[in-house]
Amino acid sequence: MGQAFLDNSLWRNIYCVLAGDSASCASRGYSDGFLPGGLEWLAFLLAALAIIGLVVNGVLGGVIVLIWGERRLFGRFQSRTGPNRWGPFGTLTSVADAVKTMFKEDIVPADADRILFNLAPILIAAPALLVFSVIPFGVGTYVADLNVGVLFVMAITSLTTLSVLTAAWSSGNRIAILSALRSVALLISYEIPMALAVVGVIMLAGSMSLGDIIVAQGVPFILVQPLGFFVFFIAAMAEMARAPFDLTEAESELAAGYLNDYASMKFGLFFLAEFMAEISTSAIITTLFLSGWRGFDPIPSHFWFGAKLIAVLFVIIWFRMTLPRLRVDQVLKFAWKGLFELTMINIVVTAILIAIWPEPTTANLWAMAAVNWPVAIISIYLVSKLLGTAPYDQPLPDPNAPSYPVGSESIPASSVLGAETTSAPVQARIQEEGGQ
Amino acid sequence: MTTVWSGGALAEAIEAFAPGSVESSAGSDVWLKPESISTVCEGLKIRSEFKFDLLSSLTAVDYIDHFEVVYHLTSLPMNASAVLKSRVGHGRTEASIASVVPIWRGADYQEREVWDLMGIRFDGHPNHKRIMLWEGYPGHPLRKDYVTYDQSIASTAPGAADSLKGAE
Amino acid sequence: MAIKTQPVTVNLGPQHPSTHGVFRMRVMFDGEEIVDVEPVFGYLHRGSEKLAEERTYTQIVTLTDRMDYVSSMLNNQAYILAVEKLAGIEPSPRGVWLRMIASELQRIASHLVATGFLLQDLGALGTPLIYAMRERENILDLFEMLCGARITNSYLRPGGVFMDAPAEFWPALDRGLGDILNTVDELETYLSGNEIVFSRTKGTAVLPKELLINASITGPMLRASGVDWDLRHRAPYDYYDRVSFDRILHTASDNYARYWVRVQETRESVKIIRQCIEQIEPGDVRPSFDEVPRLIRPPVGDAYAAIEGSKGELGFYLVSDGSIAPYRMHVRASSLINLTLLRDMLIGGQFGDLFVTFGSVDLNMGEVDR
Amino acid sequence: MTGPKLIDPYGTPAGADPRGALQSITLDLDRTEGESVNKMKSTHLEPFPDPVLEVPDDLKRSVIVSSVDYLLNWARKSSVFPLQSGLACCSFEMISAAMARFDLARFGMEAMRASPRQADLLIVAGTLTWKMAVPLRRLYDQMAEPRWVISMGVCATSGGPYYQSYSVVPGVNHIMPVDVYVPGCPPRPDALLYGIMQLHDKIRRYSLNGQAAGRE
Repeated sequence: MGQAFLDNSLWRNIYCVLAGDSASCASRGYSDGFLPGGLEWLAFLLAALAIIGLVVNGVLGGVIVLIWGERRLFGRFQSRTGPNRWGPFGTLTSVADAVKTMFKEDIVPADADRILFNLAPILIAAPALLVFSVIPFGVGTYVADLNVGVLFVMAITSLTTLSVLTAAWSSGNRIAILSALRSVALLISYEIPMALAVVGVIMLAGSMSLGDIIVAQGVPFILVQPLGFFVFFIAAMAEMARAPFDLTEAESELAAGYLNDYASMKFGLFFLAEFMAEISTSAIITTLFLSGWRGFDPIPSHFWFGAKLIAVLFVIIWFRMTLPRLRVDQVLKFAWKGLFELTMINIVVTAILIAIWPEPTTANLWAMAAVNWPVAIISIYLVSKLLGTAPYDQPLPDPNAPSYPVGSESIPASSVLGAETTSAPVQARIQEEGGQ
Repeated sequence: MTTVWSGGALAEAIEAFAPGSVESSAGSDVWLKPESISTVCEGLKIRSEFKFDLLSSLTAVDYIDHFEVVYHLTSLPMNASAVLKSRVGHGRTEASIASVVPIWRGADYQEREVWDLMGIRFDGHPNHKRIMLWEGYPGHPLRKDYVTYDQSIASTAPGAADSLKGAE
Repeated sequence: MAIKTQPVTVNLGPQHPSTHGVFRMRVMFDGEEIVDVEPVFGYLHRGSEKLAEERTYTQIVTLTDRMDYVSSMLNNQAYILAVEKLAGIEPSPRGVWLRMIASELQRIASHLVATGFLLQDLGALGTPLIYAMRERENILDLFEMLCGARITNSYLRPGGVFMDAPAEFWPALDRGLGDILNTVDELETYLSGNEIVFSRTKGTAVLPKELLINASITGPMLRASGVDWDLRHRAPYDYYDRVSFDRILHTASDNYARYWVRVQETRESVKIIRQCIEQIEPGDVRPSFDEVPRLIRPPVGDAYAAIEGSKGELGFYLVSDGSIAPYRMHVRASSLINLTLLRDMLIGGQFGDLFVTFGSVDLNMGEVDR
Repeated sequence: MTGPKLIDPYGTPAGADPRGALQSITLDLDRTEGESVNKMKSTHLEPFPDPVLEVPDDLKRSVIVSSVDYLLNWARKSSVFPLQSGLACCSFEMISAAMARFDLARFGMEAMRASPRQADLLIVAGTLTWKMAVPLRRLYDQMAEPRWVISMGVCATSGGPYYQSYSVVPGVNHIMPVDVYVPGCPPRPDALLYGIMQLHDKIRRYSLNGQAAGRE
């Protein structure tokens, strides 16, 4: 039992320490396990639970650190300090948030659909966690290596919108529903360019498994597939509903959007899910385009993965801090008229290149990069020209020759009031004021 | 520099196109008869010798025995300004004057404000309701006979509100 | 098959992140399109005009501070000009120069706030707002040197200002003007050419200039449509006829034009302040109490004085009955009147543009409701 | 499954051209609002008593309760999310306090929530009018417990310069109990920060044995 998972070092370490299955573990240098023989099934179960616990808690801890880091970074971007009072460098601020949120009063509005209202936070947190099950965090460190990993990620991330819609509908709040409708519109539009952007990667790697994709990246695919990366990054930002696509939570328009009626830990779960989505999206971008855990040797692979993940997170936060929000119609126009065309160009060019080099070696990948970059730059330039806003065609008016005739005429001199009598006597005197 | 129309000259010019509409004039002010305010304002806006295209300010003053509605007009093409006044409401409850919103849309909120705080009705206003205070507020606070704070609390107490409704 | 939809009405405000205070709107949507808007005012109506009837002319200065609380100095100036016109007070020159400096600084602060909040409404998560407010803090420091208060200044008095600027004010002002220009350059570099800012604001909420004039809208909104109407130039009050500055005009009359006019006007204000510093001379900052007593009793009459406020024509109408308190005070609030065309601007537009348009009007609830 | 009821109180007839229809059908709503304002004005004549903390006797404190107290109170004071709501002049000093120079974020308070459900602290920043008192009370009721209220500026505390005005509430404590009063017109951002420190101090002294934290 368990041989199938032995490539997974995360699983192997726990399972073999527990069971010491002689058949599969001893050959890899493990001594006898804690459990007596015959209880391999228990070891299998315990190992599985341990892995789940490890990943879930690791992700939750990562969210706490990310929230703190994001707030500190916000501070730096906005020329202030950010949280620095509770704990060293303010590290405990997010912990305090979590504890406080758990002990707040839980409010269910009278108008709400109670079942759905309580279900929605679970519906959003579960898929956000599920995504992490296929992500390889290092050499052989993953929960499961699905052979359709990319499809799985696409499918799971789309579930978020369903729960947003559930949350909004069940709150009985009109503003929330507006926000949820925007969320659906965003999902439908950006799912397509997002999926098409990955097609190039899949063609190059010849597999949908995230592990195989990393192995195939002799050259990071960001260099081979610049157009794919560009589209995927933007589409992923839109899927996460992060600025400049934060239409669902547009604070200056919809207050808190679909979260309007959520309090306490239910709100906390949405908050967690949002940041988990940020981490998982960065992880996927790292895996698909930045060659995942690959790096130079003395430094372990997990470190490479973490460093690339943090770099992507930084860029996402940077975007969020810098850019204003797009309007709904512009967002949709951008998806259908801009990104969709770009992915098509990308797929065609990549297909031609694959036809030339069916089994790309590293040298071939460099050659593909040399072709793809000019294509990417030219096509992005053309699309930006096509979709960009035209500057004003009229010149600015000359103050000395304005279009509206201000002060062009004057009243007859005899009608002008002398300066000394600007204050006219009030006709009626007031009776009561005599005493003052 | 903005030139100010002298009241006398303006009164003469108004009389020329709308006879019998001016009550009196002094300094920079012209007092119009309330019933002729629409005709005169329309003329002042359209006629080429005035071109008062901007209504700077519209307000009202309570002189105990009557209200006075004050219009400050500005003409952008001529860079000139003028002051129109009109005495209305010799009976305090039924003070009303024609609205100038059809002529200058800028009067919209200002007329609502005057109605709300001073209690002068503007006939023909498209959305004639209170703007600053809430519906059901007893009285119009900028009137000189308005009761002060503490009494107003007492007057909105249950029971007292009914007796005030008639006065409103 | 045509899809039949029913419009949904949503209440926005009075507590909403971007209503700039306690403004409320009932908005009717059809999808994302705005079908109808009804503004509801009065959530900050404090009755200043009634309270002014019980205060002396000098005490009212404090009430004017709190009307448009991002441009207190300009409110003071408009009120003081009305009092001076009513009572026939001749201000002392140094006081006039000082209040010109103060009010132009206030105009910069107000425009910075307007720009920052407009970008906040556009969805930039606070960064441009914080950069703009950081510069505003420096201006508030200058105000603290002048009068000891940050936003409710009460600096001006009939006849001038209440105290002279301290010696360290002038070098600080000089430094501050340079900083302001840097900040404005920074804002322009990052924002004016930004594709998202441009594409969201260009061509939205366009108003023809005839309509603007008919609706009594003045200030940057009017100048963004190309009408050259600036009271500092057309009806110079104080010593504005002794300084020269460019009038900033734009033809588009959309949200971008309004934003652009405000940003450019800050530069002109800096230019005006520089000229004021050159021309100011030593002397009294206000007439002695023999000439202008603490309790002013203006002759019976009325006066209307208007200045070019940061949001438009800001006028005070005072009626005196000869006593120490005005018989009636009325404020021509540009914020309120600039909202007249709110429906015209919003109806037919997108929901996402609602608050951008609202922010481009640049209103202040303290002045709208008074 | 039936969804929540989304009744349109404005009663727009389906299919009718709604353009420009809004202001003609809202007078009844205005009247309803006016009634509620009048009711509030006539019923909220006396201020709420200020919530005074009774620090429990040391003998009553068990070791477990006091360490849970410590953790809970520390978490509550370290993550006070203010509601993003400003009324008048003071709101600008509140915004200034959140900006670069004074930086409320140092105390983990930059997460200004737009929705009252997620906020812990209501900073009543500015003059409260009777018309606004109804929505403000509703905001307070919508906030999840424990919740705190800071009355910022003299207008919110007592009416301030507008004390005698016909439309101003003479102190926000007529509408809701207030935890900390910050004087000033408007208070400087440093004064607001000091008020927030006082609130932190207050939150630290609650105990599970004693009065529940942040209740009315």
